[in-house]
Amino acid sequence: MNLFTDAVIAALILTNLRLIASSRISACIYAVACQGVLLGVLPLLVGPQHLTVRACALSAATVMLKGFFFPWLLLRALRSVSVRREMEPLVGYTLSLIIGAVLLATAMWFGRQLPLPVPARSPMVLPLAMFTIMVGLFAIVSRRKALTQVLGYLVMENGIYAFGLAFALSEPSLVELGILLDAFMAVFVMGITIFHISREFDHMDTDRLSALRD
Amino acid sequence: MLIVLSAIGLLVFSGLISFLCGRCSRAANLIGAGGAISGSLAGFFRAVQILCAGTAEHFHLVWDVPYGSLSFRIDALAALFLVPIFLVCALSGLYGLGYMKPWSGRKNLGAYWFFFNGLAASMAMVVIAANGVLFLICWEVMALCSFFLVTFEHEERSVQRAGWIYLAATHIGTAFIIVLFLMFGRVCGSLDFNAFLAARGHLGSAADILFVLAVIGFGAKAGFVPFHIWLPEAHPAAPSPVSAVMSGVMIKTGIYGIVRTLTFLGAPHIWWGWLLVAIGLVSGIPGVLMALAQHDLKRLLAYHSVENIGIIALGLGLGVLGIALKMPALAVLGFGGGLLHVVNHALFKGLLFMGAGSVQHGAGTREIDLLGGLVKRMPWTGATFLIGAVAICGLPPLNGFVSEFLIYMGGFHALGGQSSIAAGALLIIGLALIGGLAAACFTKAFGVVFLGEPRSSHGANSHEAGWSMRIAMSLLAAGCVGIGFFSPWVVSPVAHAVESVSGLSHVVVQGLLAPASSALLQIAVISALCALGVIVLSLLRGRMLSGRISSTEGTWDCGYLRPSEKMQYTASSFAQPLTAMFEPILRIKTHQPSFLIKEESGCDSHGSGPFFPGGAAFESHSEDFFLKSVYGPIFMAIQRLALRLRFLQAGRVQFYILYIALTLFVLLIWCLR
Amino acid sequence: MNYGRLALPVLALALAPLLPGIINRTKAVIAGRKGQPLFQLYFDLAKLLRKGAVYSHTTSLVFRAGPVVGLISAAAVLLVLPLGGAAAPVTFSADLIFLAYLLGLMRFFTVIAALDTGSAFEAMGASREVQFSALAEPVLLMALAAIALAGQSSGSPLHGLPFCLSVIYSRLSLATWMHSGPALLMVAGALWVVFLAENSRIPFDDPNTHLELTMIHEVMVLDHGGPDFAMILYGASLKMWTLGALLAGLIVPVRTGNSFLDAGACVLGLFVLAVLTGVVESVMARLRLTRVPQLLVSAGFLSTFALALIIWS
Amino acid sequence: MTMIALLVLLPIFAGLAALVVRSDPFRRSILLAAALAHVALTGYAWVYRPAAAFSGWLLLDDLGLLFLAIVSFLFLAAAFYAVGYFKKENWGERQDFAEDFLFTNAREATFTCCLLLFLAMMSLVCLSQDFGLLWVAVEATTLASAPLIYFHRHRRSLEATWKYLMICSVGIALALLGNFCLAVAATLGPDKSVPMLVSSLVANAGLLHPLWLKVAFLFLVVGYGTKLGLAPMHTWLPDAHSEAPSMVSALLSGALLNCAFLAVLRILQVCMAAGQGQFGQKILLVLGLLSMALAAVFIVAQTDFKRMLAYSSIEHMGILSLAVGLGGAAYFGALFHAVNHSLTKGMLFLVAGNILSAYKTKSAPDVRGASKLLPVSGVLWVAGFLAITGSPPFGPFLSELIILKSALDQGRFVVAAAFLFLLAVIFVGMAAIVLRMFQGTPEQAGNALAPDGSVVSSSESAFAVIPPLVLGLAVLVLGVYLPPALKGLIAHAARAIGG
Repeated sequence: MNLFTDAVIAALILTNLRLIASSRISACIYAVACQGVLLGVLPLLVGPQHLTVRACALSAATVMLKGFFFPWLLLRALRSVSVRREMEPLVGYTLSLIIGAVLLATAMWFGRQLPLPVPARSPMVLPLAMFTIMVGLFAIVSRRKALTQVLGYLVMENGIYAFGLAFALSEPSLVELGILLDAFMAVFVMGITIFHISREFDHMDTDRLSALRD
Repeated sequence: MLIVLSAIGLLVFSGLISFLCGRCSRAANLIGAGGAISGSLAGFFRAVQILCAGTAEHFHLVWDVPYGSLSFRIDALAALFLVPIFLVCALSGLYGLGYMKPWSGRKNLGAYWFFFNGLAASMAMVVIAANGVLFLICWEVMALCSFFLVTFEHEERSVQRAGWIYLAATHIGTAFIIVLFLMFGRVCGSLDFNAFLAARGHLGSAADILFVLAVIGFGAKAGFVPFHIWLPEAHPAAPSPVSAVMSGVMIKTGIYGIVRTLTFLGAPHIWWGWLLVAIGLVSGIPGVLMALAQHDLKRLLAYHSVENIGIIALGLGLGVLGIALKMPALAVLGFGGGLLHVVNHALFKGLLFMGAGSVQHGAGTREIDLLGGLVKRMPWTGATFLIGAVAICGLPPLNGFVSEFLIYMGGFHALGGQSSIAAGALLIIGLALIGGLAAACFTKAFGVVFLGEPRSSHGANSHEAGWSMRIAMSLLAAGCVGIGFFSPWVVSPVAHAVESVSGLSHVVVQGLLAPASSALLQIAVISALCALGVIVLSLLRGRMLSGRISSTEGTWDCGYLRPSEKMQYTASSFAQPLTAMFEPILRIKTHQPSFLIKEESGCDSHGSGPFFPGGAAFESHSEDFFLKSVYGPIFMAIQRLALRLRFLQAGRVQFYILYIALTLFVLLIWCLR
Repeated sequence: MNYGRLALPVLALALAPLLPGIINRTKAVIAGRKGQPLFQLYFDLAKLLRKGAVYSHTTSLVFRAGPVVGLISAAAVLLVLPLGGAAAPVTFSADLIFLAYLLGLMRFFTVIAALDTGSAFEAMGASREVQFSALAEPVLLMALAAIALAGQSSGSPLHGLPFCLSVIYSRLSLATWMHSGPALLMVAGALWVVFLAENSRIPFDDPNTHLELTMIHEVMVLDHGGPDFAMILYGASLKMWTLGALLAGLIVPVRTGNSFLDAGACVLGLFVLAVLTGVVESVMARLRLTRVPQLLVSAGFLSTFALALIIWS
Repeated sequence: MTMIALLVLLPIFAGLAALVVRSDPFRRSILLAAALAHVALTGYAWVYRPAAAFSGWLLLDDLGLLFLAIVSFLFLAAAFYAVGYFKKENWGERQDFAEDFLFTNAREATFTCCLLLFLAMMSLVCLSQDFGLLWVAVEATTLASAPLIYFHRHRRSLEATWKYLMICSVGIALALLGNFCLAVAATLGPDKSVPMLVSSLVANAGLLHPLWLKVAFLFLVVGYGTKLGLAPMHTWLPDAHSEAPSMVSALLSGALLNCAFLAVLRILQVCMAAGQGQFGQKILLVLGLLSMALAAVFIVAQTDFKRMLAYSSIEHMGILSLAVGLGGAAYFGALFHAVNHSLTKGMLFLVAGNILSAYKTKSAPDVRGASKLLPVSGVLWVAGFLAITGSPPFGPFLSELIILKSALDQGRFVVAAAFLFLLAVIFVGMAAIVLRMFQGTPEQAGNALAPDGSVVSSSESAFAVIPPLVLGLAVLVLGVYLPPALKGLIAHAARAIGG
């Protein structure tokens, strides 16, 4: 069990690194899709000892949404615009990796500073979640393309989701569904907006969207 | 109390009605002015009654506002301020009836009267309010009403600028007053003045802070240097009846605030008195100097308000010193002189601003150097302005002398005490200097505007003001003369107010004022004799000269040939010896383009040849030191800083999210450290 | 009011025009001339009163009011003016302010009457007049305050009518001089400056020149003629009497207790003062205009310093 | 049960109806009717407080009622204004006045639907007692309002919408993380935990894990603070407010920000009960002052008057946060100020809309003589400026007075001095902008001048004038009279936070 969990966690970390190290947007989308699938599986691994219908349903929904639907949506958006690569990110790829390492260390520190009120199933889940969130934020901050930023947002959501799973919180499923729905809506609306942006501006470099300023 | 409250109600109500009449200018003008006059007069007579009786009246209602209550209190001190407020407002209303007529149709006179009556009502409310929140609301309503009146002619850039400076100054001043009351509330537990009074004497070291707050906050309204910068901007910009009210009575609410605060603070410290004396000197002397350097009539008068506020502050400072040093005579004379000067200044400054308004109304300009000879075309305005000018210079037998005389007496008393000698000496030198300079300034103002020959077509085409304006000015002039000649009877009502400020008993105050009263009585008698003497001598001269007067010639002028009106001395040249002496304070800027030689035109307007000089121009103006060198740089620095920080909102969403992330990081690290 | 004391103003009204005569005679003697008669001003006044008047069409009532108000103010001052130890007819506390401000009233009307003519010359004189008097007024008040305190410090406490001129001068005695001589000397110097400046004497002004650019007082009254000019001349001599009496009362500390003797001594002192003025005018030149304020301010320092000396001695 | 559900469902159904209705007048009357009905329901709920619904997830407590009343009232004004706006709006293709491109508007039906959904979601925020549901509702307000900002389909509004979405989504994601942390803090044992309801968390506050609670508070404050417009998370606010149609700006500023503030208050309630109030208040105090300072920086010499109003909203959110940070009597002041700010800012944005439509520019230096061209709106504009900067006799003066008083009473002189200084800077800066717009003579060539050279004031429709006028009068009344019912409600709500 532990082996599996650790393997999944390591894979998740790798997908994060892949996200910030790759210039091809499609590769990034696939990395996020991969991450979504792994996250969907994670609750079944670290969750309660016995499988319940609810856990399975949630897991399936997550895999469907995060692993397939969102990537599909984004790929479609990617196809509609002529951009394939994140050419000149605000932070270069090598530097991004170094920062990623720093973020990982910070996430570890946070994990150590925050003692868990209940014995955790895996000590790595909390740092993983933190790291994923930070990577997501970093992607949003350091990339130019709107699509990459949406990816960053998705990764951030993933991190939060992972955090939620880490403790198998006794959240009523209604809320979980609500959260999923919201994430879905957010991505959906963002996708629509990206569509409008690419149509209106002939690009989707969000750093060039700076007409509104002081 | 109810009479005063209903008078205020009448003011507000008539203002509203006038506002609703709005575009129907005639009705708005009549209703507004009628309300202003009748409401103010009703209040005036009641206030005089209360002042003479020396009683106090209370009124209390619950009010659903946090910390607020509808508490009112009229004591002698409040009544002393109510008297000039209502009087000047009534007469300015009367004056405005004629003055505002030319605007009917072009501007919304309903709005004018709404704010004018609102200003009158709020000033009265400020003086009688006995609750901090109520006071603050009335105070700010007063400021806003006067702001809208100042910007009545807001089409002009200069008026806009003046309005902004005024609004900013008064608002920042109010901030200090808010803190003042809240600090009182912190100590006393309630914002009712009764609670403040109950806590008097138990304030401890807070009293010092409270006093400084009051001096800054109320001083900004009163026009203490260095908080005076709004006065010379706002008064010229406002319509003249408004300037009369603002300069005559509104700035006095600042004085009221300081005096009222003093009554809450209990036994004063010596340095408070010193501070007030110092403020009086730095307001009085630079005020009159700056006035001397002006050639805009209303700006000149505005700086004189600064000067007179300085004189009042000198009086109050002596009074505070007197209490602190246990010299009751000093206290009584200082407070008495200061408070009486409040009334006197209201009368003559109101009169002078109305005179300036008539000049502007009749001649179309306030620029002193363009005027001249108006006394022949505007005899009423000229005569009343002369009375105002003599009064403001503090010359006997008019009212300005009476209050200055009391303050001088206080100054001499201060010379008698060991620790107040310096104050006395400073005060006497200061007052004497102020008096001399004021005389210089008003001989200039009156002489250049009203005497001689017109210096431009403005002066030549002027006409006398309408009946309502003349009546208003005449009544104020009569007030100036009346207080001057009947001064002994004026002192005893003022004594009631002095009692409530100084905390001394009626008998003591009357006893201490007795020498002053008897002196004033003798002065009044001599003055009456002098007046008689002037009349007799004039008649006598008339007899002697009968049939031997030649008045067809021009001015002899030492035989100078063909003098023209352009060769007359101007206001600037008249004041030049004095302004040159005080150049470092006044910072006079001159613009003197070289003589223009019109070669290409061949022939200039006078028909002379091409080698003669054409037109020449010379212009000078005095910059306000504090506006240019203190406040201006501060405001510019804040603006520069703001512009430099604009990069924070540069439009890139990446940075925006970085801000969020960094905030989160910093907070997390701070929390988990 | 003590009617017997009315003799003082009457004396002043009668003798004041003599002072310019004495000054002129002194100057003549020093210059080796015979000079005018002592009573020349009386003759002038009489002649002027019989003349008609020319009023420029520029002028208004103000121009006519100027001399009248000036003369009446100068005469009213006499009511509070003591002569040495002899008390004035009217006494009240702080009447020295009244005195100074009545002189101010006189000046105010003289100045606006000058401005009423529309003449640049007269306005120039008026401008200088207000400048110098604004500086002289504090000097006068401080000097009088110093005298008052000197009298107080030599024994008699501040009671009765404080800062009443008659009281101040009656308390001033030889003893006071003994006690605070140097300070009083400085005060006398300051008052002397005021006396010369306010009466437009050399070194501040030259009453004899008709070079307009150098004149102060004379130029202001250029356009007055006939009875008006008489009133002005008479008023000016009353003013000289007044300021002179203030100075003479200080430098002639004869206090016998008999009012007549005291007054007589003071009048003598006044005449001596006039002679001294004549001497000064004979040996000094007029100051440059720009130096005048400096001298006045120095006098102010002198009187303030004297006051400080008296207080802390 | 039905009452509470109705408060949310009514606008939803009305919105769906508006989406399908074809006739414009009918749709507009639906909008108005829904707004009126919502106000009526709120009023009814005020008097007859409904019971909890859905096992306590929805409950109208004092705090919620106060904010619901604000939302409802402001929405009515905005709806009324919107009807006039729709009537006047040119629905075809038209030219942008700042840049010269062509654009169209979004469909009116979509817009109306989103408007009503926005109301529903804001009501839900006010009603929800569960932190999860609260989060869902706040996120839903973002989604419902994004199309509202993108009403004018041009690039500037698109940019604003993108920034709004991106920044608020990130913020809200962090708030979700905060919710999880809160859940961790509420976990008592392997299978035992405190429910995420406000009431139960407050009741069992002593059992919560302190460190995790702190972390939860941090995340929630940063997250909801993004929505609230606290500096430095405020960055979306000026863009969105300046590009949205004016009634949307009014709702964003007057209602949405308050909803976010309510969310912050909820978590603070828990923190206070758990004895972590000091910690939270310190953060709020600093963020509040920072917001005020930042607003001051951008208000001084601001050239766009709608952005100026947006920065003013940031300032007032700073004041609210500062007040909550001070605590004590300032809770009352904060809640009162929230009411005042909503009314005033709503009024100001509506008036700004009138000015915008008359002058066709958002650049403040280009607007002159509003007093002549728009007599009513001009006066309201200045009145609103005076109100928002805390001048008597308007409501914000009283609330700011209360806040300042409690700062002084607590002896926090530095805070009080900074507060006053920033208020003064903002006042002076705003005065320079607003007065210049009000005064003078209109210079625009597009505006007709009468033959004699005087300015013809353009007719102002009742729809455009009455809503801000009513809001302005309400602010004025609050400045001189605090109705006991409102006072009681605010006092109870303040006590609920911990005051």
